Amino acid sequence: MKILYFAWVRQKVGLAEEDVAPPDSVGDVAGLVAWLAGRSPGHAAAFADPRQVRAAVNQDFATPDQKVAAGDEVAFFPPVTGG
Amino acid sequence: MKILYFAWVRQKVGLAEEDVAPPDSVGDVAGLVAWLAGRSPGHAAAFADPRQVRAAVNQDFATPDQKVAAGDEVAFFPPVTGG
Amino acid sequence: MPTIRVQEAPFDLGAESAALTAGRTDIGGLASFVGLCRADDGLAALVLEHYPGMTERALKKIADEAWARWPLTGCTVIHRVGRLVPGEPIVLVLTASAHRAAALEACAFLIDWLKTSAPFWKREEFAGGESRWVEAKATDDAAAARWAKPA
Amino acid sequence: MPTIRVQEAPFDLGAESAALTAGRTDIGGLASFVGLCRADDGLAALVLEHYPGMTERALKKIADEAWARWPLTGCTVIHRVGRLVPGEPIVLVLTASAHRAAALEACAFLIDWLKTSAPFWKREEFAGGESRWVEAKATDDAAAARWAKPA
Repeated sequence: MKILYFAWVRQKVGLAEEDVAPPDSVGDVAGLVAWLAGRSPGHAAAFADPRQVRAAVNQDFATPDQKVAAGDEVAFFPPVTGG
Repeated sequence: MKILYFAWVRQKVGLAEEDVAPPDSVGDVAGLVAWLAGRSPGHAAAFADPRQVRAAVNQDFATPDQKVAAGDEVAFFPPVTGG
Repeated sequence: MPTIRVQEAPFDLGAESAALTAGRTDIGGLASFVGLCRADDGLAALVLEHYPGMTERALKKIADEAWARWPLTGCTVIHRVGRLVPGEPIVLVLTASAHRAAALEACAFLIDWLKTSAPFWKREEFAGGESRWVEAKATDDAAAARWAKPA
Repeated sequence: MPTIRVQEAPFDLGAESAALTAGRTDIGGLASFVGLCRADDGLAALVLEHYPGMTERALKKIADEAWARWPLTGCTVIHRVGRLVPGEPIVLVLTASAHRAAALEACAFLIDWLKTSAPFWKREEFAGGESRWVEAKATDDAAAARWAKPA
């Protein structure tokens, strides 16, 4: 599973992207967040308040209950500020 | 008093402008319209339905009860269609 | 202060936008509207007539009202007159502001209001030689009326 | 079909407008919005980050929705990324239609929706070397929400 980070989520994690293989117990975005938060102090800081972090699965905005599986591209980022 | 005509009002009257000296009994736009309508068949045709004609006195939109006097510039035209 | 022009010559949207923003760093949004001549029903040309003097006064009055109602940093209104063929631009409204809502609203206000309150008259010329004056539209009055301030 | 671009290079409002209208006689109104970088509070630069792939998809989805909701004859959305200094243009929305209301409404819809639904993130750099990520605004959510269709 390919994970991408953007903006301050990227800065806190310290990585723009990484390939991960979460255990089978990780089945949705919320579960993935909890699992990623345990990978490093940077990850923990990025996901300290999950309400501040938005997600996309395979380049579509996703809610915490969205299913994730091996092969997916999952991105985490702050609320968008374009325009 | 200087009278200006625009668009189809001008075409029906057959003049773009004229100088007129209405009698003292003509005191407002409505009175002026009634008096002008008697000047020629073209004037009569232009003012046949006064509701179709708009007026301006000294370059400000005017209502039928607007006062007019010697020295004023009075214009008659259809509802505007700019933009 | 708004810029108002009534002219036969075409206008250049890019140049007019650049003129409003050149050297400035306080503009967050620039909205524009360009009205163009359509070739509806075999239209060959539009001939636009105006009331020299009053037309410029009316445009200035409308632009001054937009300037007073929204916090604009720039406003340009250019309206062409004379004979225009399909595809040619007729009118330009350009508004700049620190924030996008003010620029967008003032731009919509100006074009709606121009349609009903600026002394211009359009005559349509058709390929067959026929010609007719465009009639004012009730929908334009309604569009302008939505900007009336509550009493 | 809408034209979507995400690029570092500046864009040219005049050229993009000309591209939408060239050779056409069915366009009555062309509306545009340009968002620019303001020098608020000693801002030295905005750095815009995006999500390559998803950002283009999101822009296309928003533009396709505008295309479906209004009878547009042309629609261009260009959003810049990278480092922009105050006074530089950030985003362009351009909409063309036979009638002005459709062009104006679609343009406002697109810029409101871009603010809340397109994956871009802005970091502000200040003269003193300080830097901070721009936070999303509740007012932007409200502006986008007014375009939600009734259920």
